[in-house]
Amino acid sequence: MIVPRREFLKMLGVATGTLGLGGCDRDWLVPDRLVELAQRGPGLESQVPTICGLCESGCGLTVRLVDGLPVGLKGNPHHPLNRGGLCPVGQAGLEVLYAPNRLRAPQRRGAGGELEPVSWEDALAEVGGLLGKMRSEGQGSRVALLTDEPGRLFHDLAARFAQAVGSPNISSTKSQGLLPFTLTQGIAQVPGFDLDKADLVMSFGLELFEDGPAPLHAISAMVGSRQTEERAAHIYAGTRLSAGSSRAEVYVPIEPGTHGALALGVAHVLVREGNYDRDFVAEHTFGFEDWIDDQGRERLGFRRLLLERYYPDRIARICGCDAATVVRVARRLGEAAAPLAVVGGEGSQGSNATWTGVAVHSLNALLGVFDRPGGVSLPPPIPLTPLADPETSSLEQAESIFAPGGSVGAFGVDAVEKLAERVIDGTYPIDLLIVVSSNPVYSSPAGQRLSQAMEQIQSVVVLTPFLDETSAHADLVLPTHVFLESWQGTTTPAAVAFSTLGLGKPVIEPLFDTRHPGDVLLELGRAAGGPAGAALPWVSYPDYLKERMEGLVISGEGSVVTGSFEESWVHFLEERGWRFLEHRSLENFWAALERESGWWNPVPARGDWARLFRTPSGRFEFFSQTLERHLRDVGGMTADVEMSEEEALERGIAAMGSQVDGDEVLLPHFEPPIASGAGELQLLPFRPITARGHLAAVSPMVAEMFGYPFLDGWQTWAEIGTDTAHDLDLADGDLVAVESDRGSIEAVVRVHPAAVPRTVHVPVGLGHVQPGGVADGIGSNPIEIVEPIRDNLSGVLSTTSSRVSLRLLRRRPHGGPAPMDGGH
Amino acid sequence: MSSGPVRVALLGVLLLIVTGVAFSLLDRPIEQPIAFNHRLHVEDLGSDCTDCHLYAMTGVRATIPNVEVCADCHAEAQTDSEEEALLVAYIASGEPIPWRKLYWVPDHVYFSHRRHTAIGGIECETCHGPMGEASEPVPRPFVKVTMNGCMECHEQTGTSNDCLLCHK
Amino acid sequence: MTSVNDKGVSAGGLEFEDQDLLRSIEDSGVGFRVVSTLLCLVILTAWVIFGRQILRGLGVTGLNQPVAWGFYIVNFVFFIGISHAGTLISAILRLSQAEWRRPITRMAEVITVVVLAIGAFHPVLDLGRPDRALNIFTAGRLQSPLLWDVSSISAYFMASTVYLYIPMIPDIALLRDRGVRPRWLYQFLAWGWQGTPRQQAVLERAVGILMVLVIPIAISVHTVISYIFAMTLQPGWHSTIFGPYFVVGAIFSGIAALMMVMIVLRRIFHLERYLKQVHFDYLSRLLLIMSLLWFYFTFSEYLTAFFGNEPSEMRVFYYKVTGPYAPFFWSMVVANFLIPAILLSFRRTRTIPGIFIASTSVVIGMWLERLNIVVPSLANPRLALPTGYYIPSLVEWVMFAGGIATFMLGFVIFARFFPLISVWEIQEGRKLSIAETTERLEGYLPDPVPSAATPPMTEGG
Amino acid sequence: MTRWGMVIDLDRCTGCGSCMAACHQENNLAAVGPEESSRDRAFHWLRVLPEVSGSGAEVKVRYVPQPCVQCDDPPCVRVCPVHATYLGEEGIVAQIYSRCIGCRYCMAACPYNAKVFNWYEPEWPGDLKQGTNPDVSLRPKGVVEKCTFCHHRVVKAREEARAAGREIRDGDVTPACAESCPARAIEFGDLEDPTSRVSELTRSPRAFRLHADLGTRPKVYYLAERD
Repeated sequence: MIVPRREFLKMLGVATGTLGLGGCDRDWLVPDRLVELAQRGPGLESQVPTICGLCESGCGLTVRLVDGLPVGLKGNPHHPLNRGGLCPVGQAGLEVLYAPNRLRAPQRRGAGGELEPVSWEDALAEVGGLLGKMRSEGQGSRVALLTDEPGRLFHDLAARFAQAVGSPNISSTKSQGLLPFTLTQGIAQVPGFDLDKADLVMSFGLELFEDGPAPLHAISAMVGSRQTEERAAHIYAGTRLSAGSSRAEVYVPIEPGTHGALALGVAHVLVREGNYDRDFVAEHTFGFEDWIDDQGRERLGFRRLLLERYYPDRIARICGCDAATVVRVARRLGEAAAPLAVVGGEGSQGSNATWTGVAVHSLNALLGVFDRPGGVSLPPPIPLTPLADPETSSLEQAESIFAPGGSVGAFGVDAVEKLAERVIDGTYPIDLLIVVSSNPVYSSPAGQRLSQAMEQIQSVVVLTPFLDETSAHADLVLPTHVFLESWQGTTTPAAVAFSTLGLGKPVIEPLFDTRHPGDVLLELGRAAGGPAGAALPWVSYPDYLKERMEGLVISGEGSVVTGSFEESWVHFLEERGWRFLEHRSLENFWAALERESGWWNPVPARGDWARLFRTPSGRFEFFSQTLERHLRDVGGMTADVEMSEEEALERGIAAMGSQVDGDEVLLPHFEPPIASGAGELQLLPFRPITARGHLAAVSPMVAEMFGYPFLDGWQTWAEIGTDTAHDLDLADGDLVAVESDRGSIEAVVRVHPAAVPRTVHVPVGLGHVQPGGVADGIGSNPIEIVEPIRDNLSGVLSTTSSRVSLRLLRRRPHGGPAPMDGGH
Repeated sequence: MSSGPVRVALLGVLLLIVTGVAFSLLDRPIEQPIAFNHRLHVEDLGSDCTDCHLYAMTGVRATIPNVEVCADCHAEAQTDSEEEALLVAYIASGEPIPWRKLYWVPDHVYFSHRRHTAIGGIECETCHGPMGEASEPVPRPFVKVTMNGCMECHEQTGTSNDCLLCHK
Repeated sequence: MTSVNDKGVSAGGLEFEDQDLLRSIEDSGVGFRVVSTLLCLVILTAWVIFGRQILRGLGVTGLNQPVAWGFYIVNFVFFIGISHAGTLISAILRLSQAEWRRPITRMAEVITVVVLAIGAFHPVLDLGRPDRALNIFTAGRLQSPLLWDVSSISAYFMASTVYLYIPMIPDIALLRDRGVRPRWLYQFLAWGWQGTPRQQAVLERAVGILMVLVIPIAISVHTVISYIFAMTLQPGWHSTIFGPYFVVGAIFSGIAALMMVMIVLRRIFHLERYLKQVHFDYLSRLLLIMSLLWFYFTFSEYLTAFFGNEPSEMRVFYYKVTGPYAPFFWSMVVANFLIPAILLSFRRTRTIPGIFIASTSVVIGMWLERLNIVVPSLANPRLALPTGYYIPSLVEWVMFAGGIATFMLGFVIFARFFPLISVWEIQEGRKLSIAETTERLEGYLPDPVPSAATPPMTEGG
Repeated sequence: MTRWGMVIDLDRCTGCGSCMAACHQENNLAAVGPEESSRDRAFHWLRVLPEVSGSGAEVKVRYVPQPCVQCDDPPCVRVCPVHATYLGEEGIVAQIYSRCIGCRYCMAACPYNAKVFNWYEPEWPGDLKQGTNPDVSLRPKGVVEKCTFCHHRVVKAREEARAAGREIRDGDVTPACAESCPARAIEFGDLEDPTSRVSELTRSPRAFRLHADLGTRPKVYYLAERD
């Protein structure tokens, strides 16, 4: 008697409340139609591919729909990036879509300072009007745009928008960490690293399988899409052994910020043992041997520098590892068939990040892995339709607020810091700041400064699906779709060897009164009127995307992904010959793209050295002439007196504040990291895979498994080594205050046997203080307390340069030690 | 003071009454918003179950037809029955008809029509009884959906009775 | 022999010498009302809390993963253990015709019945879905030790209730004849007892059968309870001696509880005339023996675990001996072994207060033992999981209090309506024992030499 | 007769936690929130278990994704008083939520701590409930639950197969954890069928099972790392 019994029990439940059948009746806030469907629909299933918009990777998704309602997500096996895998945050996509506290309508900050709802029309009219006015008064430069929306396509649109309203001020998050490649290869992009065919990847600080631009790609390329008993070996050098890196063949624990030194030590061994690619070095590199410059001066060569200065014993002293390890690793690299050296994570967050990058990348040069399978090459360009230049006559170009020089960033800038500083010191007034899909107040070390700056800016508009730290300072908050509701165009994430283009289409109509950031920009442009409107001719974001895609059809390069990744590859090769026949028109290309959600082009143009090395010498420059010239110019600018090149260079170098001298400055060298603060431990914030993207904190599930490697959740932990714990008399589970000169946060001690002594690692991702996610007020944000030390070369703020101390707040309340602590 | 046994007796009687009321409340008849006539549609007009219960062969749920299905024939009135008038009104307004379910399984049971009809080849009547002959809405299901019922049938047809087959 | 009956009928209370035994019934002072209301309040709170637990879920307790069992199971085992006081002991004493048993058996049996009821209810407290408790019968699975419990406990409950009731009939008849209110109750329960020889004989035989029957059931109950743990693979539980270990522990705590109760009631109802030093003396010797026995079992249990040195076993072992549970473990040893052993070994300390202290410490100690058995094994998983912890919530404490209050209330109410000491057995004792024991003693002695007729000696008894 | 089994290759596993998340989403595991988590009541049918070996410079940490190991001789089934947990025809150790009385004896008896208990009514803030998987029921409070090898997928796969007029074959069924694994470290299939991928892998010299010494005969195999 199932039915009656349940009713009877229900009645009982009503009567005595003794019943837990709540699981069975679903009470929803979403439109009744959807509820009706879910409860009475025929239960027909369908799978729709789209793109994950939660972090910068843009993995391929397959959404499981039952009667048209999304009820499950999985990785799209066709997509060349993730090939069927999906990270924890991606899995939480539905929790982001159905999240309890999504923004449901635009909000304007009232006189009282609290947000009150406002109609889209009014909101857009207001901002549009303001834009139009500034535009007509030639005040366009008083508009600034910050965006982290992944993918080049959106960024192009945003740039066009800025241009249209006459503002040069649009931040490019892409600039992060590409300086090393500019200096050595003369290129303005991060080259592709072919993890698919590499057989040994040495990572300097980059948690390949957790952090970086596309960890899921790293996993599937190095392990997932290889046969059983096969996978790319992996050496990790860093200060912390993450879950991913624990699979490394060798783990080289080193002192914080000494990754560069280790790289040079390895280089030393390779060179001394002649274990490097002589032909490549001879043909395609510059400054390896000593050389005579055009003034006839003897210049130091990389080889001599290495042999004289970077012998293993010294490296061992610097890195706190043993020389034998350096040699062992070097030999392993030398023997490998397709080795690769990559840098990232903590390796590219130090105050010496650029030089670390250069040192590591010069390893790739020594190993001669450029332009070959399993090596470093430039991904083939994505032949998007170029945007026709609007008639720029009326659009005067002022100097950008993000331009290097001035109070902050001599050689490059941290966009957020620069913006904040110049607004606060009044050297560059901003009246309208538009923040799109980004939460800099939370994520940037200059966040607090930015929030101060925002108070001075007349109006701040934030486009976001959730209230967050940044929108807390906004005058107008415009609710945007979450990715499952919107059109997305993503392009290859950095450091991937092939090029992909993801077209994500909405799988469900927007649940609330939200809009796509692209559409909002287009409407604002129209509202601004005049040439601004003309410069943004597209009716909607998908139109814009469609137009850009046309280029792909015309070029005929690449192909829409089909079948499983392998099939897709085969298919790709097959249709090389007759590819032109494939998509006769934009229409059916678009249709195919919608169906499969991805396009890719895996064949790099080989042998195109000129494209690979755009340096003055047309080679890989150990000795960076690019930098030399740049330093000269900078030096020259420091004073308006005439001066010799040498003098200018001297001044430039001084401005850069290097700790070495002579030619070494211009060669890959080890720049000792700066650490500021009184504490005895070095603070190294890191991004666990559960903190990818800025919406992770929205999902209860992600929060609950936030610290899963420690079987832990809902709290920020401070990871320290066993010895460190012992020295500080701390035990796993103790609650401590992590105190820097800048502030203090609370964290729970987690003892990890493999963490480097005198370091403390704290994950970012929790510690939100705005009612955006479910994890608000939970945990803490280490970025709040990092000292804003700058990498003088790139101007990027280092997050790993602060010294902190741990103060015990409360002993572990109960329970035994965690398994990591050898508690079993 | 009344003596003990009497009190006990009184208590017993009270208990009986309570349970009686409870059970009487259990199967309250089910009223439908419109007095739909199955016989008329099936026997007289000779239409098939799946003509209206579209997914009886293909879906997990057979689905109860609603305005969009009914509209195929009843966009405007066919007869002068006021029940149909009601229907037409619903269709006109686009309001979904609040049909009440007669046969249903709890949330922890996975029942797929397709698995039983298309694959198992079971007639609708086996579980739903002579619905087609009902000329007005049935207040109670012809066949009570019970676990024992399911299991008996599985016994007879030699289908597995592994709990996992239906419990989810 | 109709003497009891005559006495009963003729007893206008004039030369009725066991007045003390009926005082609590015939003039229950205001004390009864006060105490029972207080106890009822406690019990009521417990029920309210239980209701709340049902509504909100077991989350209100301190339980968690991996420590899925706590106070409720501990108390379940503990109470059931106590219940071995009575029926078993009284049966053994009856069987061995220990004459000093007469004033003791009744109380012992009452303890059993009351505590058994309480203990048996504890698993229900522990259920996540008490509303489905009946599944045990509708869908029971006999292979599960839990089912073995259900059956043997209910059997034990039946047996001991009957075993309590049957020997009470003459006393109830006595009360009926003395016209004690509520009349209908005694009328109903006296079962038309007139004390005819036939009735006497039937009574004797019934008691005779029951006391033999009860012993194996009682043993089985606690053996089976130990099986709940011993039948799993868990370190610290999976042990062969758990059966006897639990039985010994049960009898141990049972005797202790019995003596506590006796001492308290002796004080309250002025039963000094009946419960004499000698009774306590004998019982405390029994307690001492059990204490030693318990130590022996504990020792061999832990030594085997330690010597085997199996990792998961050791994790649990150290958790108890040196780890977080060390305080509980060692106080258990002290309370169960040192204190009773010392207090009861010397005549100087084997006084009523001394015995009271000893028994109290044993009762507490045995509770700690249950705790030491249930929690540590769960808190230390085999896999590399973090060591669990368990801090009982207020809810669990309240339920514990409720249990104890129910126990007391049970006694108060029983004492209000029935004699705590079997009147007729006492009287029977007076009448017959002397002669009977003399006979028996002669039976023990070597038969007299047929030629020389020597008078039988009549000392002792 | 089919006997479902799983092989987890620790050499491929990168400890990314995808399996854990996928399991949560597929099987409607509601988050219990910060307080409850801090009280050790977080729910995971599958967890990534850290194992430390060695010490100092030689320390090795490996992460073992651990679902219910689906014993062929399950200690939990032996003790269940009401047939709420039992060994299914195809070797899946099932929990019938509508039968379970919540005595948690199975939890106490499981040497792998694979079972979890609904201490409170699961909570679905906002519309999260709509994201739940209709193939898996939302458990009420007070019952024990566990990994089911995604048996609902087996049921569906078989239904599909039958509809296509064939029997279910290797590769038709993939549990959520295996499906989401970017390293393809998890294989699932029929252990009876000697040609299936899993039975192939179980013959690998690297294959081992958790606490095989307990005689529980788990159907989840692991492949040890190669280095």
